[in-house]
Amino acid sequence: MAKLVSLADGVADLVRDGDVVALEGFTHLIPFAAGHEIIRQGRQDLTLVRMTPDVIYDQLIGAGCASRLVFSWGGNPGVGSLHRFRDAVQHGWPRPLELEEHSHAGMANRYVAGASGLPFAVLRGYSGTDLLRHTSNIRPITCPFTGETLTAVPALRPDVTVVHAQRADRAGNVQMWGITGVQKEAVLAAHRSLVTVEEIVDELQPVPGQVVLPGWAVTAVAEVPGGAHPSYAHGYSVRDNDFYRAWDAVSRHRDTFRDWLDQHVHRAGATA
Amino acid sequence: MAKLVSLADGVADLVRDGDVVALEGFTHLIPFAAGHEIIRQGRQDLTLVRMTPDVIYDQLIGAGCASRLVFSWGGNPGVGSLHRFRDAVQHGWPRPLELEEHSHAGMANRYVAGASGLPFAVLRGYSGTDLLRHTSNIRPITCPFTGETLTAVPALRPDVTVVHAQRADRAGNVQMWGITGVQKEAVLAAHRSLVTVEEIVDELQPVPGQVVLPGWAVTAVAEVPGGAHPSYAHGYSVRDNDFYRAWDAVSRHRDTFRDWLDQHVHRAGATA
Amino acid sequence: MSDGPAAWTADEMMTVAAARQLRDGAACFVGIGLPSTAANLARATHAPNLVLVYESGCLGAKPDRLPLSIGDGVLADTADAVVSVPEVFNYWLQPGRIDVGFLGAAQLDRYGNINTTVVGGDYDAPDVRLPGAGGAPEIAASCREVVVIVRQNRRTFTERVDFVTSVGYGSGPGDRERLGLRGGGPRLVITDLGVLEPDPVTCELTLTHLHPGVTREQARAATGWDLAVAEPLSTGEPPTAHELAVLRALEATKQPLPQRQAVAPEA
Amino acid sequence: MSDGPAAWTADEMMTVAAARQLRDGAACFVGIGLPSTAANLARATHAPNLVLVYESGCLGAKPDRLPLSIGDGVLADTADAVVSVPEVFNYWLQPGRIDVGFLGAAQLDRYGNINTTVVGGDYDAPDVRLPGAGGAPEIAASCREVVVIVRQNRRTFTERVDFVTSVGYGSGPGDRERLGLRGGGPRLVITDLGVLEPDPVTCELTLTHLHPGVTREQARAATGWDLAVAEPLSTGEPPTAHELAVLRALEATKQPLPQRQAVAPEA
Repeated sequence: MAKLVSLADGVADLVRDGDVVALEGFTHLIPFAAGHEIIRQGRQDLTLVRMTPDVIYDQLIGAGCASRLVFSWGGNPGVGSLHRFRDAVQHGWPRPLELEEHSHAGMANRYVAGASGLPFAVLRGYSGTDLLRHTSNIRPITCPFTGETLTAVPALRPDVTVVHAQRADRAGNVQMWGITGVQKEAVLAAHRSLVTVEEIVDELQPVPGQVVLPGWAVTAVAEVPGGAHPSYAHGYSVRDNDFYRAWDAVSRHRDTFRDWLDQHVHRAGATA
Repeated sequence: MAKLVSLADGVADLVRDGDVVALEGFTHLIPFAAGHEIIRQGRQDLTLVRMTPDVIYDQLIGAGCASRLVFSWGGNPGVGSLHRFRDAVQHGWPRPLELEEHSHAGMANRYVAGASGLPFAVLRGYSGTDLLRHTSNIRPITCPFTGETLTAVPALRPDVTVVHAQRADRAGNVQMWGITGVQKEAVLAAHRSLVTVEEIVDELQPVPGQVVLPGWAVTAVAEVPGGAHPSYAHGYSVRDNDFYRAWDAVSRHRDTFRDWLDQHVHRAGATA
Repeated sequence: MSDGPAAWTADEMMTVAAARQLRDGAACFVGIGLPSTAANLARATHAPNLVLVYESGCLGAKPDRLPLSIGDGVLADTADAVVSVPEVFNYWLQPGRIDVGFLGAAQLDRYGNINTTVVGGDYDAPDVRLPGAGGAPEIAASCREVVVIVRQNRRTFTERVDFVTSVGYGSGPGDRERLGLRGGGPRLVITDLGVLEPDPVTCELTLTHLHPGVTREQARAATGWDLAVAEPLSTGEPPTAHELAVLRALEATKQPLPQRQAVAPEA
Repeated sequence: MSDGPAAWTADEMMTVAAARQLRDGAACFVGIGLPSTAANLARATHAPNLVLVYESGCLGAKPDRLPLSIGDGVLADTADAVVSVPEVFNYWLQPGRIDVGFLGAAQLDRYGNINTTVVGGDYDAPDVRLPGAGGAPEIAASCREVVVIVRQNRRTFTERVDFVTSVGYGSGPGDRERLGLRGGGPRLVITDLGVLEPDPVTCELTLTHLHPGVTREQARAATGWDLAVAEPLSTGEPPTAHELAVLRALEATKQPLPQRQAVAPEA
């Protein structure tokens, strides 16, 4: 059974310096509040894992929490580039950022392998691309029946995965719906997991399209209403597209970014 | 978009002598009516594929439709043995039945590989068992990252998969819920598919726990109310446990089986 | 609630003994029959938070009656989540998330290896064709521990199984590791006569408990190999009146056997 | 409905030209931006049964406005099915079920290879770090055909891409087969100037159509290699008034750019 915790306690207990950390959520249900708490608690030297390092990882990278990024697409969706991510890659600010780069299909299958207790996954992918030249984590594998050559990628096993969901009950059973991305796999692949939710309820009413993570497969749950903002929680909020657009200007320069971080993260305090 | 057809036309068009045929449904939603139509149309030399060849395959085997069975558990769930299956294996009646035998995990992953367009799947399975001695379709595979040895099984690609579902709309979008087993994978792994449904409706209302198969991924849909009997369709019928218990006596002897087949299948005619 | 002894059958004793082994909160992979009955008895008595996982994809099922099949609608209706069959094997069983796997056996050998495939003759021309593997090989491989429930007699408890469907300890110590099996293997074999446990050094199944009223000679006579016996050999507690009452109420939720010979025509 | 010509922008012409290429009933894997706009324009005009598949897991989405992101709630609300991200790649894209994959490009070479990763310098110290691969390598590999939508200029249309993110025809005929890519590769490159198609023999991208008002010299000047031109070179139809009206109504469903500089605090 998952423990019910505050966000501050959950991050303090489960996210440690040097950890491999996955914050997942595919545009929808991105755990921004938990990311901000990680920044507030000053975590360092993290290997950040995420298919789509968008604004949340721009913030963590700009705040200096990360030394490594494992990813498949880094941008501000529908808006443009991630300036903090680019600054780290191109100029090493605030610290150098090592990259391990994949395709979405590769990353998704790496989580699947992790969730499945397998050391690797097989896919038709990467063939002919220059991604192959830049990581040893993409290797050929031969089908033992047909002799065909396919591609193998190693399992992702984050030390901790953090996701946001709509609801949990008091036993820590987690319910999410709408676009649920790779969250189930990311949680099941991890050694520990923290789920922030819009609300904790007495009983989960079934919803079409729901994904339920049983409480015995989750480490801790924290009630953090609005914890996905500026991303959204289907049925609770809408995406704050203005925030994403405005982020382009905020993040473009180091000083405006630092001001934003100071005002909206460091001085804000945990919401739960 | 799937074609809407009668059961008789669907079987006539899609199931051919010598085909590899999968009728799936895990206790729930077993396509019995389609199986009976296959018997009525006198299909022969089929390779029958199914994780749990229970009463439906006992009937097809006893009727002489099958020359080969690929499976992982053959029994009458909660009741006992399949007498027609045993008679075919032990005495070659009404014709010899070649077996290819797997575990559930292996069969499920073979369908997953088929649905995924991969030639094989990897699992932790079969290790140390005598199943390895009796099929070349279970082979070792080495992880290219860790050197660990795991097990590979080849993809299942049935010529045709037949399943039963609760509902479809007029575009052939199929909706099922409750225990949905391996049906999605079995349909997507197949070259052709036939789905029988309790009813065809104008619009599919979302249901918690639903699996929806888009009409463009299904070949044909036939409306066959009660088409899962004596299995059941969650929300439409309950399992006829008496039938399963009574099947033990009916199927124990060749003559009582033939009488049953004659009365309840050959003379019954297609229900749609 | 009365805790006094009562008259009971050997099957009831076996089921009660199995139920008692399940700690509250554990995740159990259960098949239909005695395992499902034992797990539901545990859930209805000392282990209300036992997590029942059925291979049909039902996680955390809480049936209020005994399901007759592994795909019974009551399992889906009461589960915390219903997932696909590939998912239950790949995401839930294979990574070692399940604490206890329950298995039955048509044959069992002294190292806890299980046969549910063929008995006698050749594989291709067996004397008896059994249902086969189902989920058992991977349950036996991957659960943190395995509990086998099986009636004890010389036909079943055999020196060598005719076919290894599911691996216990292979041919002895170190075999599970060599085979890459990550679960712990059979921790208990619960029979209608008593309880066997693997010797911590040799892995050989050893009689450690007798059910009340059973003698060690009966147990040895019902075993097809020279059965090792633990010293001291203890005798388990009989079923309590409460355990029996709950078990019988559960059993009563099964539908009666059919009264008719005819089989219903298609709907 | 008026079908006469009207004033239009080069981007509008490009979007209309892309939309026209989509046949009704096809399954399209679409990204956000021009591909999504073109696909929704097609759905709103000649291809009402176009199946839109988004990598967020939305199959058969039918948005009534342009989604701003690939995970927009309107996609989930209107989809025939919402599946997990692993499933959309493994069960839907990889086996070749998708007819048309739409891709953009930061750089494109004469064999239709695409770069969306880094421009200039080394991979480890690039001049410009771009978003990277996303779903593109497997879209390029597995869809029955690929349509690239990209504005044409010498910076983008380059002799060699700095990084092969997604494979077109590699270094020429036979390369896709050698690499085991099962989809057909780029069938069309639609730009703001015209349309390029691979030569059936050499696989080299060849200018086959100009948009109205564009000259071949303009197209050649906007290309970083010696651009082959088909003979005869045809000129496409301008957008109809209906196409433009529908496209502009779709664009109007996007939210306006923010008026404020401050970023909203956390909820």
